[in-house]
Amino acid sequence: MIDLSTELAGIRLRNPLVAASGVFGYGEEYARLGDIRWFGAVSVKGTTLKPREGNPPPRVCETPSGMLNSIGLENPGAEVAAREKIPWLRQFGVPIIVNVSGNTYEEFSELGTIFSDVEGISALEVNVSCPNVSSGGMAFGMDARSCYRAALSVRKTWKGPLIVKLTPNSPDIVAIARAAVEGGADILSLVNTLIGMAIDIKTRRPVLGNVTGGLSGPAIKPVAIRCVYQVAQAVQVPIIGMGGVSSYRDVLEFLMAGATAVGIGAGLLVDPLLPKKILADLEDYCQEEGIVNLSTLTGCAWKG
Amino acid sequence: MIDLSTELAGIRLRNPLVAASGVFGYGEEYARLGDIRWFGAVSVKGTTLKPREGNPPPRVCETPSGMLNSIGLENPGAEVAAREKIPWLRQFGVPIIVNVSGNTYEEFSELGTIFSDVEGISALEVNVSCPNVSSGGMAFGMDARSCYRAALSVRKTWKGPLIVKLTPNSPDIVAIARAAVEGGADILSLVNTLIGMAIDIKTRRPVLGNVTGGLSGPAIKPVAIRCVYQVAQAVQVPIIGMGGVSSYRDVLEFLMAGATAVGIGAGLLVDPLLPKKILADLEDYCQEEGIVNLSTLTGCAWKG
Amino acid sequence: MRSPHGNAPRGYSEAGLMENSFAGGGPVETQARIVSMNIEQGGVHTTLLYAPEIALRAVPMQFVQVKVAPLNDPFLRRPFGLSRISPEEGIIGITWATVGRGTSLMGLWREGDTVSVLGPLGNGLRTDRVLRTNPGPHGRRPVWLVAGGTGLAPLYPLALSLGPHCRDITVLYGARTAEALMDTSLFETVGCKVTVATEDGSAGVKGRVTGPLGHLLASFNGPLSSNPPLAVACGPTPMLRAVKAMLRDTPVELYVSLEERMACGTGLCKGCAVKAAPPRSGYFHVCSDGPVFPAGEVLLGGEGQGA
Amino acid sequence: MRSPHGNAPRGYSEAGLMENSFAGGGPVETQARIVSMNIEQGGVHTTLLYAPEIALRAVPMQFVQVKVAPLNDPFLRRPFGLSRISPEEGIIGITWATVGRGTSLMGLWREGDTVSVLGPLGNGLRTDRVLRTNPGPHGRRPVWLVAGGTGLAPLYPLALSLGPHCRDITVLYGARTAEALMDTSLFETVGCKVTVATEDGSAGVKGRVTGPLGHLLASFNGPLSSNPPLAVACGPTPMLRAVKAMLRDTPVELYVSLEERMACGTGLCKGCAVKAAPPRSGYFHVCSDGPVFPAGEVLLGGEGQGA
Ligand SMILES: Cc1cc2nc3c(=O)[nH]c(=O)nc-3n(C[C@H](O)[C@H](O)[C@H](O)COP(=O)(O)OP(=O)(O)OC[C@H]3O[C@@H](n4cnc5c(N)ncnc54)[C@H](O)[C@@H]3O)c2cc1C
Ligand SMILES: Cc1cc2nc3c(=O)[nH]c(=O)nc-3n(C[C@H](O)[C@H](O)[C@H](O)COP(=O)(O)OP(=O)(O)OC[C@H]3O[C@@H](n4cnc5c(N)ncnc54)[C@H](O)[C@@H]3O)c2cc1C
Ligand SMILES: Cc1cc2nc3c(=O)[nH]c(=O)nc-3n(C[C@H](O)[C@H](O)[C@H](O)COP(=O)(O)O)c2cc1C
Ligand SMILES: Cc1cc2nc3c(=O)[nH]c(=O)nc-3n(C[C@H](O)[C@H](O)[C@H](O)COP(=O)(O)O)c2cc1C
Ligand code: FES
Ligand code: FES
Repeated sequence: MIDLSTELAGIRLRNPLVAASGVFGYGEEYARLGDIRWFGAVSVKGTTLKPREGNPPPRVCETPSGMLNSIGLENPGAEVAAREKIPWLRQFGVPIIVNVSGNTYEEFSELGTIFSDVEGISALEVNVSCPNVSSGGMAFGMDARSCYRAALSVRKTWKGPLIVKLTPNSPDIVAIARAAVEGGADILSLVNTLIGMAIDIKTRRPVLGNVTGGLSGPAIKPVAIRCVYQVAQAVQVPIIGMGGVSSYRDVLEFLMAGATAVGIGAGLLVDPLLPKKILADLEDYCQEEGIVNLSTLTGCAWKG
Repeated sequence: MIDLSTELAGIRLRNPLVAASGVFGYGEEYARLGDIRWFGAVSVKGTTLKPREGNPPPRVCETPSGMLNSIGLENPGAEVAAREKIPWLRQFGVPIIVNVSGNTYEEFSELGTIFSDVEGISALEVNVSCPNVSSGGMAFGMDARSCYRAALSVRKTWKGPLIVKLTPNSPDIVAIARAAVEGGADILSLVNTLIGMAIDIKTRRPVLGNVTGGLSGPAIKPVAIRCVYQVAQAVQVPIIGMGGVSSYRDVLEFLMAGATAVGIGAGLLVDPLLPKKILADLEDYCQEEGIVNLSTLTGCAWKG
Repeated sequence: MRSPHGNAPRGYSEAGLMENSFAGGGPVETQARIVSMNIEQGGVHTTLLYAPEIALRAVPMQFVQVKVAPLNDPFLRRPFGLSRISPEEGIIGITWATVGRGTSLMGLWREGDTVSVLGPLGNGLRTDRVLRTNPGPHGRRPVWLVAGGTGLAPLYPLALSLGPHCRDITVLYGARTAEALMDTSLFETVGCKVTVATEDGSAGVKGRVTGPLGHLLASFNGPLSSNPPLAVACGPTPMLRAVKAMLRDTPVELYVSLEERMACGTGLCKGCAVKAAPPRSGYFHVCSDGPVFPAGEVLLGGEGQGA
Repeated sequence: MRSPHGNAPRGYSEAGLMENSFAGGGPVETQARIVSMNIEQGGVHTTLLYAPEIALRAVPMQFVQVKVAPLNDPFLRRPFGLSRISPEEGIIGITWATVGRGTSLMGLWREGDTVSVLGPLGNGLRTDRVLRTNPGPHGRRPVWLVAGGTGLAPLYPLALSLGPHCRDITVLYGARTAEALMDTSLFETVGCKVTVATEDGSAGVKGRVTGPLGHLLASFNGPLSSNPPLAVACGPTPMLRAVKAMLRDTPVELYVSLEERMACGTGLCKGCAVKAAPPRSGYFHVCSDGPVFPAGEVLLGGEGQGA
């Protein structure tokens, strides 16, 4: 019997696959496309204190082996999420991660307070790495001090497992990771998107309404693997690795680099059945390689 | 008659295509594959004061729409370059850019001195962005102060056109670009490679002998375009844009983002005839669009 | 055996995970076999695909998302409206123009190849709904199908399914030149009246499709208010905007089928935003709220700006 | 017309740029048509390609770089040794095993497709050079071809071109199991003696190829020194290392054909480094200095480490 399960700071996951924030909404759309139970855990859309409309279109654009998005955190706000969305999502029995984004440290604290009252949230994920909003967002994740303070702000009001999600745009992700852990992170998520843009040569204008956007997909996998490999050796907390997963091979690469769980972002947009296929392939792989617990692979690329 | 020519700080280029440093050696290999005159200018392999063996293999690895390299500046050293390589390359009448890399500010000055005595060098390109060497290299390009000093160090000894080549791994490429210009740069090259890595899931070890490497190719184009777009609006000097060019469309995208010339790196490794094909396609494009001077497109995505 | 790219479809049997891919009657992902590839009048391709699950579920004006090539470039699927829906044969069709990297690659497809298709997606326009909104006796209310460019293609399944019920279907179809005109004979076969307009006058009426639309509108002046036509427009945004403007102060009920850059096509990413018309604020999503919208509910690119 | 991906081959006519692609007799890039795709014994594919310019220029043991698919993923070309060189027919062949993403995609190739091929690349082993190094009368000096896995394939053009000159060619060929064995009959047709070894003993001699090599060496003990054989080894690095070790203190002159991860395959990038053996320092580059090296001049992965 092959065991794909894993554990993130006390949260049991039936398998290491996590729906990355922003490609899964609050699960409603996905429920029509596949089975939410295929995931070990799900991270909901980046949620802000107040509802947000998001950025003007176009919001997405394909790039070689990847995509740009400038959604701009379109979401119904913390209250609706807490009252309607999360209670609905609970029925699937899959650990729920609530991804939150604030403009100020105070907002982060407030978000912690709001979600503390909601049942069935396994962890809060602090998004200090969103490149698509003008204030807050990635700014917090670019230097160690503000990342520490953002983490701490949530830590003060939220007593459950705390995830901090890091940006690969920072010059020294290891330093930022350490600051996040000092600020109270029990788990780290990495990476969010790289900042990129595209120009439409027909219109001679930027493709995206918001000019720049976040680059994700297989194109960024080498950067993401490098970040996980470096951070995993520097901190003690478990890591949700992500960036470019489109097959079981990518999942293995993240695990070997040091991730405990692995997020699927843009890959889910291309193929909503991806988690199901990856799970089947991981089982076959473990069978062939004689691996009993998949989680034993974590960090094997550097653990020797 | 369509005019593809352009000018970089007084250097006349017959067309905007530049062979990027590191994919063209000193031209000897390329001469067997194609015609060096297809390029508007050529940038030779990163050259150091002393000869270098380079890093242990494997040194290259494919990634989705890109590649990692950890060549580690294998080169015959400044003396051989100055005495043998550059004099040979001069015969083609194509502007020669010498890409130089130093471990210390003093080395940068010394490189400037050595190449000042060599005829036929159109510009020196200061590589403050190589991710594949343990000392020097990218370290200089990660913060504004050291980039400024590196530029200044060459500026003191080299009187010709000075190019500073920037890294996309820095958190604020606009600040670094400004510092490079203050330090004396007449032209900026951007971008060098992003830091990435890959793990071989069969051996469960990093693929590259040097563990991490530089990511280039179409995968990074959105990051490169964003950097050019931001920097071009902030500085007055011309830009050689590069990162992921694999067709005439990419060249147009870089020009529209604000580049005056466009480097071809990894794309040349896949197709040594790429410059020839791109030139033909650019001519057709100009014909169809009624463009007389291709250089008029520079920056049109933001010039309005 | 694992699939070569780790993502071909396969059963998954572990207890607790579903045997079947889908909970309800939602979209399916399927490896569809290419039954035929035809280059048609107007330079477009029509590709017929054997995808019985999709053919069974689809309603007119829905679309599918096609993975053009197996690896990561092109990365995203490409959305195409359904130009054929044949549940009996298990076949769907897409009719597409070559515009960029993905569609160029589609030109290399061959009969017998399989491609991953996800669908049916979007709301579509259900015939029963169209008919329900018909206030008069069935078949009395006129239907106007207004198309530009490849926008004609997805209107065919709609015409086909309305055919038996509506005796009065008019197709107004515009293109740049005669060469760019797609074949309209299928529409004629199912009893539609077809009027064609070309910008250069090389075929049909000279000018844009709004020309014949104006005439139609004028000719309907009398009966219009008692039996207002239902119009469905599909084509480039500027055309939709013009059609909407023209029909704004008339009793004609207009639906528009929109295109927007998409990533998922399934509602997951919120990428395909289109501005909601006042008094609503915020955005609709073309792939999940649309692609068909009552014209009054959306702002069509630029519409209402500066207002 | 511009090519769909902006990079198909075409003429370029502006004055000052060359009419023709290449200055000398170097490698060419060509859109080669797939003449045939065969799955052969041992599970490998042999693909014959119509590429007359390459067929004309190639010498045995050279390789080509193949662009598996037109867009950017897979990005790099894939290197394959030439298993057929037929200048008369304008045909080259590659014989390849399915190991990863690129080769999986190659399985979708069909007869009539065209793929971009760059070559011939590398030094190869010119028959005249091999013969020149033969000190005795032509054809007297024995030739040993030692192969592991798909390493057998590129030795065939060498055997074919040596055939008329050397009467004594021995092929020693090792594989894991009988099923993994490629067909050796072509070698027999051109007069080679073939000995096969499988690790599990399911065909031929049980064990590795070094077993029969040892026997051959022993049997040659007498005449060896006066007429030392020339050996060419092609296969996995561990095999090459073992063969090299076995032949080190003998007069047998050994050439090894190396593989290393490559980007360009043309000498541009310095990616395919292999350590030079002392007293030399630094690296050779497999694609431009090799792929064939005198065994004594290179350190084979791990060899000489810690020494
Ligand atoms: C719901 C929907 C239904 C569609 N139905 C059809 C159809 O039936 N027949 C048909 O020929 N086309 C249809 N399209 C448009 C079709 O999806 C695009 O032409 C196709 O994706 C272009 O792919 P490419 O790779 O060739 O172009 P790319 O190389 O990706 O882009 C080339 C250019 O095409 C335009 N473009 C790219 N993606 C889109 C998009 N999603 N929507 C609009 N423009 C785009 C942009 O201007 C871009 O610069 C539909 C689009 C949508 C959203
Ligand atoms: C000069 C040369 C000649 C070759 N001749 C042949 C031949 O005649 N027949 C044949 O079947 N193969 C040959 N190879 C190996 C062949 O190039 C690889 O098997 C192929 O590139 C794998 O492509 P892929 O996309 O399927 O694998 P990938 O998905 O790219 O990689 C899968 C695995 O294959 C291995 N691999 C990848 N690239 C190389 C490489 N360049 N060299 C060695 N191992 C690699 C790695 O372990 C990697 O993890 C040759 C290689 C070289 C350098
Ligand atoms: C359309 C889209 C929306 C996203 N929205 C969010 C978000 O709201 N919050 C967040 O933390 N990350 C967001 N992300 C980032 C992803 O969660 C993930 O970190 C990133 O895309 C890298 O993974 P991938 O390459 O698998 O997509 C978004 C990504 C995409 C593609
Ligand atoms: C194999 C290789 C070697 C390189 N060596 C150098 C170098 O010596 N100096 C330098 O400034 N840049 C070097 N680069 C970076 C390129 O010049 C270029 O900036 C980068 O690859 C992005 O362009 P691309 O995506 O077109 O490859 C190298 C790139 C590659 C792929
Ligand atoms: S394209 Fe993703 S929500 Fe519509
Ligand atoms: S592969 Fe580039 S030099 Fe050999």
